[in-house]
Order: sequence, then C-alpha cells, then structure tokens
Amino acid sequence: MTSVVPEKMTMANALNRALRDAMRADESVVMFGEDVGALGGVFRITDGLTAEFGEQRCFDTPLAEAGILGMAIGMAMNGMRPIVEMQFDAFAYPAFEQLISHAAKMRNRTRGRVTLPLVIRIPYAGGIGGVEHHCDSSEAYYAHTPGLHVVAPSDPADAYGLLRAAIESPDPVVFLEPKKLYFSRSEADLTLPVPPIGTAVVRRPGTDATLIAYGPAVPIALEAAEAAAQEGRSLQVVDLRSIVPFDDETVCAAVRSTGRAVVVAEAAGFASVSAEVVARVTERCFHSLHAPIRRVTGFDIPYPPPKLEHLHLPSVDRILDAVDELQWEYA
Amino acid sequence: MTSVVPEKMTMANALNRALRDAMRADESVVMFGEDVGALGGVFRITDGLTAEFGEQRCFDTPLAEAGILGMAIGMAMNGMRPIVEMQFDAFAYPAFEQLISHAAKMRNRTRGRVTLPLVIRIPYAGGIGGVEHHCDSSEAYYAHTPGLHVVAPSDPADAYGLLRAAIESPDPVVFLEPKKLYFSRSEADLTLPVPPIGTAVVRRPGTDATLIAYGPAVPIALEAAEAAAQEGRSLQVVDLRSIVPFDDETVCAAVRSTGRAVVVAEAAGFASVSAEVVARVTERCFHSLHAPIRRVTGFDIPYPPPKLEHLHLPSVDRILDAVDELQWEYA
Amino acid sequence: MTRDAAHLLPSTEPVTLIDSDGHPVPHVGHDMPDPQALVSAYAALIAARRFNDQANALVRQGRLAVYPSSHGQEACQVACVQVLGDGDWLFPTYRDSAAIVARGVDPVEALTLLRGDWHSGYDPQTTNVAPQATPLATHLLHAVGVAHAARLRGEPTVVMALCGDGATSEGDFHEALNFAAVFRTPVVFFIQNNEYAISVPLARQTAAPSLAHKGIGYGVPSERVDGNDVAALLTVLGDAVSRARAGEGPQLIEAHTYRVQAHTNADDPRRYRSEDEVTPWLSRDPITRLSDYLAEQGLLDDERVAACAADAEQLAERMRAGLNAETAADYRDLFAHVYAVPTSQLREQQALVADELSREEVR
Amino acid sequence: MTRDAAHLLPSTEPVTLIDSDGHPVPHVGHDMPDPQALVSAYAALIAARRFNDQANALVRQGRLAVYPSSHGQEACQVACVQVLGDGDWLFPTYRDSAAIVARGVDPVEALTLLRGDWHSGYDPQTTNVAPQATPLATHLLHAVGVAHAARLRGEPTVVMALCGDGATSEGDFHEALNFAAVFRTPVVFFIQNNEYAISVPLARQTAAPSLAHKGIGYGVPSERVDGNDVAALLTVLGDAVSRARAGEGPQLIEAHTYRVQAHTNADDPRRYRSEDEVTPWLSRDPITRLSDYLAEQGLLDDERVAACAADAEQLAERMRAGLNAETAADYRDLFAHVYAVPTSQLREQQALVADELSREEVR
Ligand SMILES: Cc1ncc(C[n+]2csc(CCOP(=O)(O)OP(=O)(O)O)c2C)c(N)n1
Ligand SMILES: Cc1ncc(C[n+]2csc(CCOP(=O)(O)OP(=O)(O)O)c2C)c(N)n1
Ligand SMILES: [Mg+2]
Ligand SMILES: [Mg+2]
Repeated sequence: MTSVVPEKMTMANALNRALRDAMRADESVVMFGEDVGALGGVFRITDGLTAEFGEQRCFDTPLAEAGILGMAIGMAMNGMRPIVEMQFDAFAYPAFEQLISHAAKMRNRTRGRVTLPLVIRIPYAGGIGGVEHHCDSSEAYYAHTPGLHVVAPSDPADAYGLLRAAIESPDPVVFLEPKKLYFSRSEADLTLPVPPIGTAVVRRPGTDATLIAYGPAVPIALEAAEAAAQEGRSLQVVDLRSIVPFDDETVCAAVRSTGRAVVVAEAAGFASVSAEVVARVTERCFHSLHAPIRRVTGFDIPYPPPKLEHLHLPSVDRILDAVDELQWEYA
Repeated sequence: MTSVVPEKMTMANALNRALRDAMRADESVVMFGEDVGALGGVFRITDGLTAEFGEQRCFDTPLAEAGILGMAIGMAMNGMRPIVEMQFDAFAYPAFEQLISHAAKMRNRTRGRVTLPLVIRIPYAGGIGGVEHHCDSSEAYYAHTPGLHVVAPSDPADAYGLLRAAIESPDPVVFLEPKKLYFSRSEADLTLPVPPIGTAVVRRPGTDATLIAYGPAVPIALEAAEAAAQEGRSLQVVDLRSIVPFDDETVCAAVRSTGRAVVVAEAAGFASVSAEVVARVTERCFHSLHAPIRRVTGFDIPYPPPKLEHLHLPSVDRILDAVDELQWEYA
Repeated sequence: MTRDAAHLLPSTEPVTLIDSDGHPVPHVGHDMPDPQALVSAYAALIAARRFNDQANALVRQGRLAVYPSSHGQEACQVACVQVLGDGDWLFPTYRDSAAIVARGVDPVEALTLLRGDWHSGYDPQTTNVAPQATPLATHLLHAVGVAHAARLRGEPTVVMALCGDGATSEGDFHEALNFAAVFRTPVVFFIQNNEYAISVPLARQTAAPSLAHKGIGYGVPSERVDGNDVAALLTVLGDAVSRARAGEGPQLIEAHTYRVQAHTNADDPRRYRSEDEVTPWLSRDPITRLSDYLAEQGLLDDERVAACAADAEQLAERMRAGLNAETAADYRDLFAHVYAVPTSQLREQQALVADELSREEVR
Repeated sequence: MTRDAAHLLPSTEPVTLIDSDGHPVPHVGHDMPDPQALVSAYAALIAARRFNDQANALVRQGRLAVYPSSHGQEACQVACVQVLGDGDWLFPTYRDSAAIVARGVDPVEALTLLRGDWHSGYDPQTTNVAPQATPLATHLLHAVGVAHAARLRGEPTVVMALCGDGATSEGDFHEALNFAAVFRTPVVFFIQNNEYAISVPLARQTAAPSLAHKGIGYGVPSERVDGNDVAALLTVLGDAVSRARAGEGPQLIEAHTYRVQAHTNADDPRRYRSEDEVTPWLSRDPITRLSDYLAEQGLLDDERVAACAADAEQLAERMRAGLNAETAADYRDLFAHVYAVPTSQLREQQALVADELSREEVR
C-alpha cells in the first residue's frame, strides 16, 4: 500500500517501499544478495522483505558477486524478475564479466528471444566516510557498456519511481543508489507518476548557466544554484536521472537556453559520464555556447580515505568557481 | 639482440622481440598466462620464450584470469616484473576486480611503499572476423581507472618501444595490442628510441583538420588523410599512443593549428576515451575551434558478428563524411 | 561435525561398462542401459561424428569461420542429451554443437555462431538449449539460475550444464557448484575432461586426484566415468539426472575423454603434444566400442547400420545446403536488439548506416 | 588414476589439544607445543584481547571510524603469527588487526585504515605484512604471488594467508588454492571459520562437510582445528608451515571459532541471531582455556599474569595516545602516489586544491 498523502521519508524508505510494492504486485519479482534477508541489507533497504515474502522471494546467498549476478541471469532467462544487491560499489567488480559479457548482451545475442528483466542495485559513491572500496563511483564502466540501462536517483520520490520502473523494465538496469542520500529526508508522494527511465528533468529553473548533475551530485548542484542566486546569478539545474538512455533533448534544450554549462559529478573525470555529457552537448549545441562546458568532478585519483574525501568531492565553492570561469566577459 | 638495420616486420614480431629483449635484460621479468608457454600464445606473441628462458620465466597457468593477475600482483609485490597475457579482450573481465581494486590502487594505498611494475597485455579490438567476446574495445574501462597507464601502439616500431617502456615502468600498464594490426608488416628500426609513454605524435602533417586516433584506428585515419589529400583537403593525423597519461600538449597544439578535429576510435562512443578527447580538447581549445569536434566511433552496440563488423568499424568513408561536416562554410 | 562425506567422493576408477574392445564390464551399482537406449545412442553417435566431419569440411571450404570439434568426445555429446527430458535444459559450450544438434536443434541454426552470422542462431526458449557459452564457466551460473527458478515454481526441470577441464579453474565454476549445493538446485554439472585446455594439459590445470574430487568441497555427490563409453555415460548421467530431479541437489560428473583433434581449426597441436600421445586414444573411439558391443550382442545388423549412416548423411546434406546458401545480413539487426526499445542514440546511429548504405547503392 | 587421496582429507573432528575446561586432550599425530611457546601465546593472547577491547572503546569515543573485532578469535590471531619466521609473510583481512600487531606492527599504524586516515598505515616491505584486504579473498592470490616469487628465487619464505568462512565462497578463493597447488607454492591458507559472514550463517555459505574438505579438490592437504585452542592451533599451523617450507606445497587449515561480537560496531546482530547462540561460545573463550591449562601445569604464576597485563596495558596506552592525537592530513597525498610520477593532469588537479586551500586560509 503506497501512501496517498505526501510523506516525509528517506530515500532508504522509498527504495524499501518500491521493492515491497513491486514484490506485492508481481510474484516473479525476487530479491537476493549478501545480507539482504534477516539483516535487511547493510543499509536496511530490504528490511522486512523476507518476513513479508518468505525465504524464497528475498534471500541471502553465498558470498560471491559473480555467483549472485550469474544466478540472477539464469533466473531471468527462466521467467523471473530478479533484483540483486551488490553490497557496495567496489564489490560489484567481481560480477563484471557476468554484467558485461552476459547481462548486457543476452538480448542482442539471441535477437530478442532471451530477455533479462533484471535489476542490479548498487549502493554507490562516497561522502559517507567509508574506508577504501566502499565509495567508488563506477557508473562510467556501466554507462559505456551497450545493453545496460544506468539510472541514478537523487531524491526519495525519484528513487521510488525509478526503481519501480527498473523492475518493470524488460532489460537489465544498473540502479545506482547514492549512499550519502539514503538517509536524507524529503517530502514524497509515491502515488504520483515519475518521468520514465530515459528522461532528465530540470530541477531548478535558471537563465545564466546550466548545471548538469545526477545522483549524489544533484543536491550539491542545487545548493550551488541557491548560493549563486544569493550572488545574483541564476543557475538552472538539470538532473539526468537516467545516464543510459540519455535524454539529449532535455539536456540540450537546457544548455541552449543559457549558453553556458557546468557538469557536476563525483566520479573521476577522465573517460567518464561527465566527459560524455560535455562531448555530446558540445557536439549538438556548439554554436549556442558562449564558453566551453566545464566539469567539476572527482579527481583522477583512487577514492580518498575519510579524512580527505571532502577535498575530492565536488563542492559548492568548486562549482561556483567553475561557473565564474564560464567567460562572462563574452556575455 | 635487436637488429640495427631497419627491417620489415610485423607487430607480432616486434612484440615478441620486446619481450625477449626485456627478459634478456632483466632476470626479474617473467611472462605468464594461458597458452603462452609451449604454444607461444594463440597469436604467437610469446613464441620461443619458454624455450629460451625456461619454464620458470615463461609459463602457462591454470585457466583463470583473476588468478593470473592476482598472482602477478603478488609477484610484483615481491621483487618481480610480471607480464601477463589476457587471451582476448573480453577474457580480461574476470580479472576486473584485481585490476581495479588492487593493481590500480596498491601504490596509492601504501603511499608508494608497495609498487607494482606489471604489464597486462591484452590482444584487443576487432576487425579480425572473430566471434563474440573476441573483439571488445575495452580501453574506456581501464582509462577511467586512476592508477593504470593505458597504452595502444599502432605500428611495429611503437609496439616494440612502448612494450619495452611498459615493462620498465614502475607502475601497472594495460598494454592494448590491436589484433588486426598483429600481422601487418612495416619497416622498423628497433634500436631507435621511441617517444616515452605519455607522448602523442603527429603521424602526418596537415593544415585543414586534425584526425585524432589511437591503436587500430590509426591506420584508418592515415588512409582517410591520404584519400582526403586526393580530394585536396589536408588532414593532420595525431596518434595518441598513450591514453593514460594523456598528452594534452601535443593534441591541443595540433587541434589549434587546424581549428577542426575528428576523433576516430573503434570503441563504442558513449562515455568513452573518444568522449574524453572531445571534452578535454574542447575545454582547452574552444576559441580555436571553427566547428564542434566530431567523433567517428563504433556504435553503442555490442560488438557485431563477423558478417556485420564492417558496418560497425570506423571506415575511411565515415571519417571523410565527418570531416565534411566540420562546417567548412564558416572557414 | 562432519556430515557423512564418503558418498560425496567419486569412485577411484572411472565407471566403465563397455571396455575398449567392446566387451561388457560388470560394475556394482551401475547397470548396463537397456538395448533400446544403446541402439538410439548408436544412431546419435553416428550422426554426431558425421556432424563433426562435415563441420570440419565446411571450415576448410570457408563456409564456417571456426569449428571446435568434438571428434572423439561424441559419447559425451550424445549421452548428456539422451538422459534429458523435454522440459529439461542444456547449457552447452562452444565445443558442444554436436550435443545441441543431438538435442534436436536445427544444425544450420546451431552453427550460426561459428559461421559468423550472428552470436546465436536457435531459440533457447523453444529448444531449452542455452546459447553456446564462450566465456568459460560463466554459463554454469546461468544454469543454476534456470534450475532455481524452475524449482521455485515447483517444476521438475533438471539442467545439464557442460564445461571442459580447463573451465573448472575459473572462479565461476566454484561459485556455480557452491550456489547449486547451498540451494539444492537440480543441476548436473558435466565436465568433459579431454585433457587439454587449448595447449595446456590437465596437470597444469589441477593437482587434485581428479576433477570429480572437487565435489565434496561443495557437498556435491560426484562420480567419474569413462568418457568414451556411452553405456557408462548413459547410466551415470541418467542416475545423476534422476537424483537431481528427486530433490537430492546438484551432481558432478567428470568424464575422462580426450580431444583427438586440434582445439579448433586455427590451432596447431604439434606445438604442444606428440602424435604418440594421441594414437592410443584413437583405439578407444566411442563409436567402434559401442558398435562392437552391439554387434556382439546381436543388436546391430547391416540394415540398421545403413539406416543410421543414411540419416547421418541427410544431416550432412542439410548442413551443406544451409551453409552453402548465402545469407543476407541485415544491418538493422545491429541496432534492433540492444534494448527492447532502441534509444534515440541507436536510432540516430542506425539512420547513419542506412544513409551510408543507400549512398553505396546509388554509386 | 586417483593419486593417494586420503591424506588430503581433514580429520573428522577438529584437532583439540586443550579442552574448554583447560584439560589436555591427547591427540595422535599432534603434540602439545612446548611450554615456552604456550607461555608466549598467553602473553600474546592477553595483548590481543586488550587490543580488541581498546579498539572497541576508541570506536565508541569516535577515534576510530569502524572496528571489526576479533574478540573470541584471539587464539587464531596469535597462533598464525607465532608460527612464522622473520622472512615469512602475513596476508591479513580487515578483521586481523590483532594478528598484525602480534606480528610486531605498530598498533597505531595498524589502525590507520580503520581510523580513516589512509588506506594502509604500516610498511608492508619492512614488516612483511600485506595491507589489510577488504575485497574478500582477493589477497589470497597476492599471497600466492609473493610466495611464488620467493620460491623462484630459492628463498625459504612461507606465506600465511588469512580469510573468513564467507570469503571461501568467492571465486578468488578457488583460484588461489588452485594456483598454489598447481605451482606447489608455499602458502598456508588459514580460514577462521567464525560461523558468520556479517549476518549470513555458515549453512548458507556451504553444504560441504567442512570448509577443509575443499582442499582435496585442489590436491591440497587440509586439516581442521579447534579455533579457540591456541595449543592445537600452534601445532597444526606450525606443522603446515613446516610442510610448506619443506616444499610440500600449499596447506589448508580451517579453524572452528565464533564471532562473539558484532561484525563491526555498525552491525546489529540481534537481527539475525539470538543471545542463546552466543552464550555457549563465551565459555569456550581461548584465554581462560589456556590460562586454566597453564595454571594447572604450574606454568603461570601471578607475577607473569601481572607482567602480561602490564604489557597489554602499555599497548592500550600506546593506542590511546596515538589515536587521540590529531593527525594532519596532507592534501598532497591525494595526488602523490597515484603513479610514480604524477601526470600533468594530476599536477593541475593538485594545483586546483592548493589554490582552494590557500584561498580558505586567506578568508
Ligand atoms: C574466460 C575465458 N578465458 C579464456 C578463454 C579462451 N579459451 C577458449 S577455449 C579455452 C580452453 C578451454 O579448455 P576446456 O575448458 O578444457 O575446454 P575444451 O576446449 O577442451 O573443450 C580458452 C582458454 C575463454 N573462452 N574464456
Ligand atoms: C568482494 C566483497 N564482497 C563483499 C564485501 C562486504 N563484506 C565485508 S565483510 C563481509 C563478510 C565476510 O565474512 P567472512 O569472510 O566470514 O569474514 P568475517 O567478517 O566473519 O571475519 C562482507 C560480505 C567485501 N568486503 N568484499
Ligand atoms: Mg579441455
Ligand atoms: Mg566469518
């Protein structure tokens, strides 16, 4: 039962509801992974699912990520809609071959005869003071791989809607859950439809420049826009929501409307999703641009330890600095 | 003994020589992987090494890529300079976690106390009529990962020089060997020094536009430049050689000199190395550009079967089409 | 604390029911299959051998891109299919084309991958045969998933999952055996130990007493069988399928056989093994062994031999016809199956190719 | 064809030399360690327990980001280090901080990772202790590589590679055991089976008779030992190290123990196990067991007890002092160690941060 009145809830709550509602709606939806049963997941996203749906529909597996995804692929080949949880971003890497060589390619391999309605949930990215391997922003690996959808919500309502859509998708969806947003609360009416996978949204209107962000970077971009407004500069904020498919139309329209843009992302910049956004928007909007699109991203370094992560992550100041560099003298 | 007179040789010959010369020069260099011993590798790159250096210096392993790379990491931790061969690009994926979570991070993790002088050789990319999983262009995964060097030669002389440099590097190098260039022959004087890792070179001068390519795309770019010359257009060709570190200076100077550019790469374009090149060159050369930089890349699809691969790979015609679109009307 | 472990270990020697001279070998606990089954196996063996021969010929003629032959392993190819019921699934590797055809898949569709037309040709959902797996051992996990889904729905499906000796070294082999064991999933893991992984001999693959000795480490009952003895294979695999179907969980069977030919046509085995090593295996050929036995038992007359040969020849003819016919590759296939609904990017990219092709036509 | 397999299987019951009441248990083939070793072990156990207690306290005080305690597993922590020689290597996991300190690493440096200062604090090259591994089972392969390199150079190094019960399910565990066996690499794989992988109990991890039963599948001799009996551990691990050093290849030892505390301070074990399950293990505590035995044998007097306690308290004091002191994090460390020579890109990025920080100072 989803609530009708908008409710203050965390993204963790919203994701848990999405799983529960999907499992109620469709018997073929099953959820498994490490510690997702009795414990409810290390972030409690699967809390209560085993209690409600039983051991057969939400269960713990042996500790092996390739095993988890490989088994999910087989189950999806045979009529189920599996959802798997990789406990942390870097612990999805053992499943990389299964993801790249099979999950992404099965439909294509069989010309549509074998489809894999499958969701790979990954608590992802940093900002939580986690030790090594617990804070990787791995979206570029997935976004570069044809055959995968890659989605990253930035608030509870979207988390609910996108996860429901991912579960209903006939194709594999890598569902990236920004860990640092799990427990921030906001108002969400889960009965409202959310835009489908593949749609970006303008989160904040603005006229001077466009900030393009997704997942954990969206709240920072919004903060930066707020701060800029104090200083008299009007920044538009676009939330990609879905990295693949990419919403060229919304993003390009936004950039054309301001003529300036900064892409904000936590991941290392080199050969990344942010590079793609710069490249494709520039290819399409070149003559509308007053300045080259800038990137504010994580550095090209391994994710730092807790004591230093604040220097690595995109910050309001760093975004505002980048905006300042958008060659306003040409305006 | 390397030859002093320039000699016609294949890239496969050159790579084999580089391995042999490096193993002669340094006892701590060892080579292992699947079928690299008696067989000499499925592409014969390790031909004769076991015979010359013995079972302890060039050997076959059990069939497990994570095992191969993991063991190499340990050997590198303990004084050796291991070179491993992943039999084909897609068969490097099982080693992904070892590569991303350890090879790339060990030096950083230990603040320089543990270094990994280690080469991961990957016969890579397509154009050889290979069946599924034998033709992936996987460089974006590696290039996006801080801590790895990523190198791709485009001719025998470079293959020799870059592989020697990779083996001497104190850091892990992903060494991408374009399969389709293995057996093409060209003149090479292996005694000449080649520019170090991290240096791009201008392979062909030109004044109207710049083609930026690496690895298997370089010969196509050169062909396209030749064809364009016939039509009276002068195309400059830059060979990146090293994707990481990236040679901003050479690439940007080249693009500034022409004001127009096309990036050519076999890999799918989305969130790729080619996206990075577009993004970073645009960021740096925006006001020198007469048109947005275009990309001619593989499509965002799984690598196609032999019968269809010619439609997927960058071709001379497709490059010339892209050059035609560089808004010459603004010239 | 140790649960009863003895039954998890394989026998010291592989089970053999018909020896290399075609004589029956009495074996406690393993009965000779009934004559009917053996005669069917004979027909299937003849077809499988013909399939291998014809595929090799088609490679030489340039009609197939590559062929990994199962010549000499046909008893394994045939038995692992013959023990399955209609609703069961087969998970083959690139070397198991003959098994796929024995399962009833059209031979031309079975060769789509190796011909280079597309990554897979037949319909897994109607044939219950998974696409041939190239990335070693990865499909064993899919087999576990298919079986687990069936079990959750209460279906009596058993999954036959094939791999080679080399593939047992991959992590996915380990994870598949373990998942199947923990969830008591009805999968029969069938290793065709043909002594080589391309050029790498078994001794470089494992130091274990046998590959079947891996079973106990997962709590999976294991058995070893003579891989050139189709009778023993039918019995051992048949029992394994029955136990899996009865809810006793996964089973591990190692067949001892030999890769008589090159890894594929692209391989040169002289670089890593001598003819002397191969020769003895030729006299252990699975077909002569069975036909000697059947002849001795009066189960095989000239008429049946001729009929089987004729059927096999028909199969070969179908292969030749199908593979000599030119197939038109459709560029739209490049883009049509990446997702259920092509993205706008893929539509743009398809349009680019369409435009190029139309311009080529004009020229 | 089967090589002699029996010696590869572990004993039916784990080896115990001192029972829960502190009484010696005679055991064929396994001798009681000499008194000297047991007394050293006592001192080390007291220190390890103190280390765990102090680390837990430091977490509560916010001086450590997270701590995975080895409370109750100290016998394993201590024994696996005590059997090593100076030139040998230790490959620990995140739970093995006590073992690292037992090996002689400075306790504050050992806690650098868990404090959040940097990914690893001590110098692996001078301590012969690898960085603590978080990605499960991955380091077992590094252990094989370190041992193999040593062996190629003819050095007598043995590598002790630690992992938990959960980690045995990962593919890398399989590949490490197999590589070590095929290359006869001197690694002792030591599994601390503490019955849980976070919330997941052993029964969900394996259906095998025991984890040590995995050894035979690689041709690796295996043994099971009571993980709360430091005497048995010293003997069994010591023998394994000797065999490995003598060129007999890798060894697999499973210690049966229990994770008495939460997985880490962030965990809530009430969600997945009852207090009733934990209680019996408290009476099997490794320290009381050994001290009862030593007291009974007259090997432990009040003076020694006091001296050990004092040493342990000094260790705790060192931890408190080191962890209560503020450390200045240096932003240049972000960029300095990615490569031997920072790329031009990294130099630019470092300059950006330097600029930001200098502007902050100005404000
Ligand atoms: C993950 C992976 N690594 C490497 C390869 C390349 N490769 C193809 S077949 C083969 C040997 C396989 O040996 P085995 O499992 O014994 O099967 P056989 O070919 O003998 O039937 C190798 C190394 C692959 N297909 N997949
Ligand atoms: C590859 C990988 N997957 C998941 C995790 C997350 N994780 C950390 S500890 C742990 C449980 C490990 O259990 P076990 O091996 O028994 O060791 P223990 O914690 O009991 O000492 C898990 C799942 C990880 N660290 N690495
Ligand atoms: Mg084989
Ligand atoms: Mg455990």
